[in-house]
Amino acid sequence: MNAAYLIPALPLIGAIVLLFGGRRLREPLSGWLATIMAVGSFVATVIVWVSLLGKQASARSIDKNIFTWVPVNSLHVNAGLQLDPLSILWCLFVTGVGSLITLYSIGYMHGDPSFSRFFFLLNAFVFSMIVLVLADNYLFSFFGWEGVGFCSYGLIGFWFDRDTAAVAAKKAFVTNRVGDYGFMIALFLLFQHFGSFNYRDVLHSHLSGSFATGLALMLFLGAVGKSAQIPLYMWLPDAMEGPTPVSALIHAATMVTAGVYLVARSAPIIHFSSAAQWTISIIGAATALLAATIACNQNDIKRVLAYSTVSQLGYMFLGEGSGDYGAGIYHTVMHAFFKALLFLSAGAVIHALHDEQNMKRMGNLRRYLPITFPAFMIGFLALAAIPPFDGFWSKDAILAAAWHKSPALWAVGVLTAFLTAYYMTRQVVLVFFGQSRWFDHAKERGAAGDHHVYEAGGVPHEAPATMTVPLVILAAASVLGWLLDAPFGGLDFINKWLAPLFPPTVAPAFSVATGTKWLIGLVSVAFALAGLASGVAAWRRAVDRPRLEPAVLEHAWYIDEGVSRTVAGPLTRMANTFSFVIDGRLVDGLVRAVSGSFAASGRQLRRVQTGYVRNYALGISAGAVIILFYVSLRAGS
Amino acid sequence: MSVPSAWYLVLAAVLFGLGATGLLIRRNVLVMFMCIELMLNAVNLTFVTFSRDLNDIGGQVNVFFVLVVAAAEVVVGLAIIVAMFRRRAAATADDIHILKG
Amino acid sequence: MKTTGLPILNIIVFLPLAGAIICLLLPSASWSSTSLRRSSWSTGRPAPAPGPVSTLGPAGIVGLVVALLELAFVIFLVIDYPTSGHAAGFQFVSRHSWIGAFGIDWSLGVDGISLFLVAMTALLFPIAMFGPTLRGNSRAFMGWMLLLEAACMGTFLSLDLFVFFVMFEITLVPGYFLVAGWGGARRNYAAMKFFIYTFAGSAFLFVAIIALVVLAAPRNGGHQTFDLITLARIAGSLPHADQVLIFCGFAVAFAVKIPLVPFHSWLPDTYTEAPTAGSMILAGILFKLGAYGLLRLGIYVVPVGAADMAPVLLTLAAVGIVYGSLITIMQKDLKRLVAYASIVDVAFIVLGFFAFSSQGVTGGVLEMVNHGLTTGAIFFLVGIVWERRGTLRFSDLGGLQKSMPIMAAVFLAVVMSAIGLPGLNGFVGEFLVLVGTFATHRWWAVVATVAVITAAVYMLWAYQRVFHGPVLNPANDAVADISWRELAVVAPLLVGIVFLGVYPRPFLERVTPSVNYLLDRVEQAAPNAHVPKTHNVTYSLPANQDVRGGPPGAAGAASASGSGGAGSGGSSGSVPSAAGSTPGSATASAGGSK
Amino acid sequence: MSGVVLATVSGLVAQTSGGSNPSGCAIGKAGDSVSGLCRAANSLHISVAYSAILPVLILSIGGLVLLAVSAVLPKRIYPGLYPVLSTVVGGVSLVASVWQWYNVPGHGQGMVEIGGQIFFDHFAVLFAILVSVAVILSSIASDSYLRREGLDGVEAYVLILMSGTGAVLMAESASLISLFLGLEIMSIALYVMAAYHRRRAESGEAGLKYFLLGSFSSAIFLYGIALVYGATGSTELVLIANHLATNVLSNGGVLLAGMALLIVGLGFKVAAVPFHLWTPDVYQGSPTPFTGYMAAVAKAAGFAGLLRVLDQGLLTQQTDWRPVIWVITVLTLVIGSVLAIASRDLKRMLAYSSVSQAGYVLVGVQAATGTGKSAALFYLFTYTFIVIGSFAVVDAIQGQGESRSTIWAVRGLSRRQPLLAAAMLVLLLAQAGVPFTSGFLGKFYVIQAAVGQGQYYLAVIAMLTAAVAAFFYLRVALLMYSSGVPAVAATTPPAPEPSGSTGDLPYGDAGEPTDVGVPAERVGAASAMTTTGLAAGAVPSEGGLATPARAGGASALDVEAEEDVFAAGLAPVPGLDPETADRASALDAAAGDPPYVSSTNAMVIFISVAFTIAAGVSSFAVDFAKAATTLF
Repeated sequence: MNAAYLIPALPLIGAIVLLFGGRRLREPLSGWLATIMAVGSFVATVIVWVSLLGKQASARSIDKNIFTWVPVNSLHVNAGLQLDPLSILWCLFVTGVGSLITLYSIGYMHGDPSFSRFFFLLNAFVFSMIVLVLADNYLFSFFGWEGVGFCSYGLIGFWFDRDTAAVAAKKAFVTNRVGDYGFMIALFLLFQHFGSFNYRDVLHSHLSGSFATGLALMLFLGAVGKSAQIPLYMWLPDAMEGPTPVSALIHAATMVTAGVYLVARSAPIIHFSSAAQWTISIIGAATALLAATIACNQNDIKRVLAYSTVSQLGYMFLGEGSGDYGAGIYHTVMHAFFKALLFLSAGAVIHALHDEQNMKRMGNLRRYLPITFPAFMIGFLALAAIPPFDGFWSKDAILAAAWHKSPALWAVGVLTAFLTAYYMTRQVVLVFFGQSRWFDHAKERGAAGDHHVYEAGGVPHEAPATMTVPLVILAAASVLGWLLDAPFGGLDFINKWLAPLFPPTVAPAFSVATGTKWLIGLVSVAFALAGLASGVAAWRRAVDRPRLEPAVLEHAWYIDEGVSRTVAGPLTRMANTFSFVIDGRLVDGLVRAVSGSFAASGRQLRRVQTGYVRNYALGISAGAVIILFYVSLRAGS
Repeated sequence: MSVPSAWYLVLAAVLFGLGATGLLIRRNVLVMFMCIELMLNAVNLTFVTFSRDLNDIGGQVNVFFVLVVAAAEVVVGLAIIVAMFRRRAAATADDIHILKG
Repeated sequence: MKTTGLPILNIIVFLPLAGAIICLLLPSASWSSTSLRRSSWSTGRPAPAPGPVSTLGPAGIVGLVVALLELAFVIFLVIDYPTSGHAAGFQFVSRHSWIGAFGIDWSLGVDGISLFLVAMTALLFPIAMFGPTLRGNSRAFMGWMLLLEAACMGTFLSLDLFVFFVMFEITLVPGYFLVAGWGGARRNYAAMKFFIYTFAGSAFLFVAIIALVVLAAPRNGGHQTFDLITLARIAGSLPHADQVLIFCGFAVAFAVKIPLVPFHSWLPDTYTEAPTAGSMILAGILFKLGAYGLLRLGIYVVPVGAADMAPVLLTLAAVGIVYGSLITIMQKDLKRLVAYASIVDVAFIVLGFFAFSSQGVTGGVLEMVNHGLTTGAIFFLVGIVWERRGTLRFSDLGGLQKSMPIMAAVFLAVVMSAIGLPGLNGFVGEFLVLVGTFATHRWWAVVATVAVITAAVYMLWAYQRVFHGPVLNPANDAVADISWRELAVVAPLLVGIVFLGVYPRPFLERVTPSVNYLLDRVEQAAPNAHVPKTHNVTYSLPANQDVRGGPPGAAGAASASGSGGAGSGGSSGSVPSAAGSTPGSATASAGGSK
Repeated sequence: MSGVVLATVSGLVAQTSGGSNPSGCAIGKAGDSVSGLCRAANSLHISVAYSAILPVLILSIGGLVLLAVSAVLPKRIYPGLYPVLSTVVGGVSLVASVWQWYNVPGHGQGMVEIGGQIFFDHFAVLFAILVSVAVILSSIASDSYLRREGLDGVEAYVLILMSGTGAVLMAESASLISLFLGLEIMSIALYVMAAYHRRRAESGEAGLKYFLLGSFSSAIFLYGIALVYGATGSTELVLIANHLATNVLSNGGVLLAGMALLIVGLGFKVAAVPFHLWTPDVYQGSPTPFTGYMAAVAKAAGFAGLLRVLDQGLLTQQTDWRPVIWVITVLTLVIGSVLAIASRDLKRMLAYSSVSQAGYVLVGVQAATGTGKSAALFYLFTYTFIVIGSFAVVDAIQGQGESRSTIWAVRGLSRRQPLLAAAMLVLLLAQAGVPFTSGFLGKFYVIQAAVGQGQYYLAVIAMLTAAVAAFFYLRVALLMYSSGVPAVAATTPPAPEPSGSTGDLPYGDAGEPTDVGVPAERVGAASAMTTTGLAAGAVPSEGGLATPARAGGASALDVEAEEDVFAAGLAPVPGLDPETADRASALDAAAGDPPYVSSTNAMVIFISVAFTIAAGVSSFAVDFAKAATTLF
């Protein structure tokens, strides 16, 4: 099965070639190279997948050791691959969606001076993501984990000359690092307890409850950072500063699901701790709701989608925390399809309007974007969970699991579903329906010297084929993808596929009565439709509805500002105090005081050297007297 | 009746102290120099006293050495003083303090 | 050993010294010909009417040849270093009586711990000497640099405490003159502070070494000796309190040199003011002298004291990491920021050492090398920015990526190494240190791990303020990108950074046996160190290097079964067992697995 | 003052006292003075072991011969002859000493000769070698100085030889009286040497001060002898030691008082705090080569006496004197260094530094062990070369009339005289105690002695003081190697702007007349000063020069006032010494002409540096010093 090596190797080769030779390859060529490598990786994954399919369910796991990475006595870490159902599943959609988005980017990034840098980072990202999911131990996964973080940093800050992009990139990396703190502590715990990082060693042990809780929560902290959950979600909306394909690939479809992957991978640890399970599901639910509320009132087309991503990731964790890992993963895959579709469509819209992202300045675009519009609509319906599109099925599975866990969690989920439908409707209405508001703005920008817009005649145009082809493919996937794990007719491929990884000992099977299932499905559809209807009702005519757009939501509950004020502010002040008061004045001051005291005492002592003989004689006499006094004490005693 | 040797020693100590004090408080270089001579002679007295006490001739012989040395010191000292004050009117020790600090 | 006959360690120490002397003897034409006052001893900054850039000149050629020859010898040494049999003891030992009256030998040897420090030194010196644009007197510059190289090599290779101290101290002189002669505006202040601060710290080392020797003499049959191995054997029988005090003496000196946090205030001034080459060497190598001393003198010789004081040093290291991070974040000058960041990095080294776990110590050793590569590269790159722009204040910089994209990429790679991105060297070392520390001192590691966050904050913020953002200052608009020459100079460092991150195994394979051996000794001598029994590796020692005091064969201890030269063999300073002692046949497996 | 006569007579007379005083016999028994005299008369026939006093004889006779030769020769015909003769005498003395080294009686254990007055042992011989070397080096070094200053003549060399005689006698003395004689012979010659420069007021002042205070301390010392004599009944060290070892003293107070006064007297000679007050003035005022000689020989002889008295005569009382010496040691170490920091005059700085160096020797002394003694010996021996070499360099820098004497005079020396600067650098580093110099090994040795006695605190204090001291040595080194190019004031360098006016303030090593790269309006004053300085020659007039230099100094201070404590000494302190500061600046500006290094001076410097390095990297000097005391 040497195709396994090709899965990471091809994007790696692509990245290396682009790193050193990208500037020579120039425009379309480097894009095509990256695409070919990504597609090749996808093909290799498919080959591996097929070969796995041919095996017994229990034997579907291949280990490939590449080399010994860090050997220090008992700490022996290999750079090794483990191809099992979970990793291959992830690998499939990572490379698949990744290929499509790379292809799309050729068109989207056209004309950018740093064209090849972009594709280097994309290929590096795909490589890192593959390592993350294919690694056979936690530490090597961490390698990929950080690698995707780095690529994310590079891609968010791709347009480095924008201050906002630079800040967002740094924010993303640092926030992720907070999560990594947890991940690293988890790694230390693993080593201390097991003496190994290998999934094979770690995931088959019996753990005590408290240790499992600690370990699971630390792992989850890592996942929270990477997957933008409360309290570390703030970086994701800002990450929309990156080029739109990046938002689609990294910040919607793949990288942010790494946390979901990690939790799923660690399921055998998590199941020892109900506290951890509750934490995961509650945080998931809370994030889902919070992000959905914020998304209701964003004007930036990508920020809406970003908050929606945060919200949907919350669903996934809700599903996993509720014990139905299959549902969470199902939703992850579905979400990858429709969210990538939505982002790419949004990218097409932005492309068409020459980098206009404010939805209030769009409108009526359905007439101008014949392919993008239906694609976006499909994505919208999938996300809004309108059957029979993708989102409905996976969300339904999660809600069922949540119901099983606790009706309260389910209620939060349903409310979120309502909000989801509402804000997506708002977005669709504002972008594709109503008045054409972009025209005036285009003219303004043209007058303001933005000749690019002016020369284009101000009329939006559909994107080139490299961009639309992926749209079509993803749209198809969003319509039909749900069949991968449909809850009827024995179509639950994903569940069956993953069954060896989540045996009943890890994820106890639960059953929700068929009637209840129907009821849950109907209720969620009802809420989704209600959200859709209210969205149409509210936004069909108006563009600005201040009463529905309270500032508190526009500012995301002021959480970002609050954090800066309560955490960042004092921290900065403290650092300032440390560096300029304590370090500058106290520590260094002490040193200078000591040295200064020598100089000063030297200056004072010089006064003793008066130059007068009698004074010198006095000094000698005084010394003699003192010594005589001392010896007289000794003689007396 | 003989005077106890301790009296001589005390006298010598007092003389020595006087000489030292003189050196400390007088300004005239020659006087200071004489004070040093006074100290040396106080030591001589001490030597002689101890010599008598110990019934040892060595102490008395030492006195001769001290006298010789004192003479040599006088020669050199006066030469230096003369050379120094040949170009100055005043002859106080406080006038010489170019070197200080 | 294959290199019998070739006194390779002596060559490594004396070759640069000879080069330095040759440089000083060269005719001074290379610098007096140019306009006198401006060129010689100039500040090394791009002055308004820039001082003439020195061409290589005869001194430069000598320096280049010597430095490269040195590198070749060191590469030869690394290749020749035995890996089979997991050699743990000192190899290539060379010993000659030096000052017999004091029992001082000229004694050199290399083990897995010092091997890569030597290699890093040999690599970094030519880069520092010929990478940055040199202004001013090239003859003196080359002379000082080569002298410094000789002293650094001597420190790393010495097996005699006197030689160690002498070499350790002599590094100050070239360091001082490099800062004072080629430094920035406040160079005099910085050089003086550097010299006096570390000199004062050495006072304690000096007294502690002498105290150890004097106290050990009666237990060595009245023979005073400075031999490291002999002293290590004897030190265990000293009174407990003495060992602790001696260790404290060592620790203070090395804490100043490293520097650990309350003793660090000489560092930012010195590094900021030093010329680029000076900063590279100071940060890359001179730091390591202290850390290496802490390991070699502190832990190896007086493990009881080290074990007793470990909580203090661990705390200082952990505090240093947090405190250093906080300070670093607020710096307003790129070079100063990098200097402060070094404080954090070296605190990791200390943390790893005093965790007393093989992962921690190995990680610490790796961190030493890492920090040399990374900081060397970063100071070099900072120097390039400085040469181009003449300023390093963040407020003056920004948006440089536009005009120097390749530079930005290289810089980012190095920054990521400093942050500890897996796949680059920084991560492996940092991770090993932390995982090793966590195994024995959990809460210190928990605190220290904060650095993974803060390092990202300050490094990326710095990177952002230099390379990202719009170009606000027109001077940043047309800055020449990194040249091919500079790229070629920094390339070896980048290769090292990537190689050690991706495939550290060759490194770890050579270091681990020595570390195991060291820890085995700590475990034997100082039960209070609580060395975790995680190492289960065989290693072998050359004969006469067994330093454990206990009877041979006690409790699974390794003892040279040849045993003829075991124990007191290497002590009194007569003519020794010459270069390249035979590897002891004994192997030992210490401890069980967990 | 014939050495022969003195030595012989002292031998005779001491024999009388020694012969009359077997331990304890005097007390109570009525030996009358007549019999004492008779025995004295008899002992006129005792044999004098001339081999024991060979260096003394050679040096003193050599001095007399020199005088005689000069009387015979027409005046000023062969001025170059005297230094040669003096060197030859020193060389003969050296050879004799070396011969002595291999012929120490008593199987190398040493012996008391000439009626209990003279020790003939390795310790004494080592000092004889030391003094001979110092005589040779100083004779060579004095030549160019004396000719330059128009002082050449035979007297200087006679004085050198005579004081050398006294110094050797001190080291050889086995009784307090011969110690006193040696001290006086040495001192009286040194008083004259200090005052030797007739035309310099400073020289006369130095001579007078040295004389008054030296006599004062001699008197104190003598009183100490008298008291010890009274307490123990003898002045011979061996007898004193025996007496103290075998008897319980009835009058311990007298002995202790005598001991205290002896310490004072010898402390004065070695310039230990608080008896050091004369040192800076005398060192500064004396002719420079003589200063070097003084610092080497007087100090060494003083320590020889101290070691003889404390470690041989009063070793049994070490519990009494060690605390005293301990305190003196610490004071000497610290105060010497601290004062040197504040000092701006080269010679004065070196004087304070010699105070501080004496502290290290005291560390060895107070250890009161064999190691301590050999450490002290080693330190003194190596310091002899260092200090004579240093003052030889200073002499070269100072030039005519010792006019360039502040530390700023060395600025840019590395450019004008690279070899001289390198030599000075080595000597400075040796004094700072940097490895691979003899200074380092010396410190190493004394610290070892202290640690061997468990004196950890003292050891740490001593080494920390070395760090403090490193400052002023390095300051000079820095000035030598600074270019005179003003660095910029801003904490970061300015952008490369064409005009270059950004903050080119003199800084740090400033107080310097700025030359290149400074805006013209600022250069104006300085260059005016430069020309004036050149025109005015060595001694600038006051008015024209004061202002610009002070301005430069002040601006430098503004910059550094805030934090540059470490660099503080590099700028002149305003108000303290404006005269010297101004003069220094002006002279530095005028220092286009490199200092003239005469070939004789160069020889001395070379020997000093070579020895300093050789003794630092090899073991011969250590073995030498160790032999001198292990056989003690």
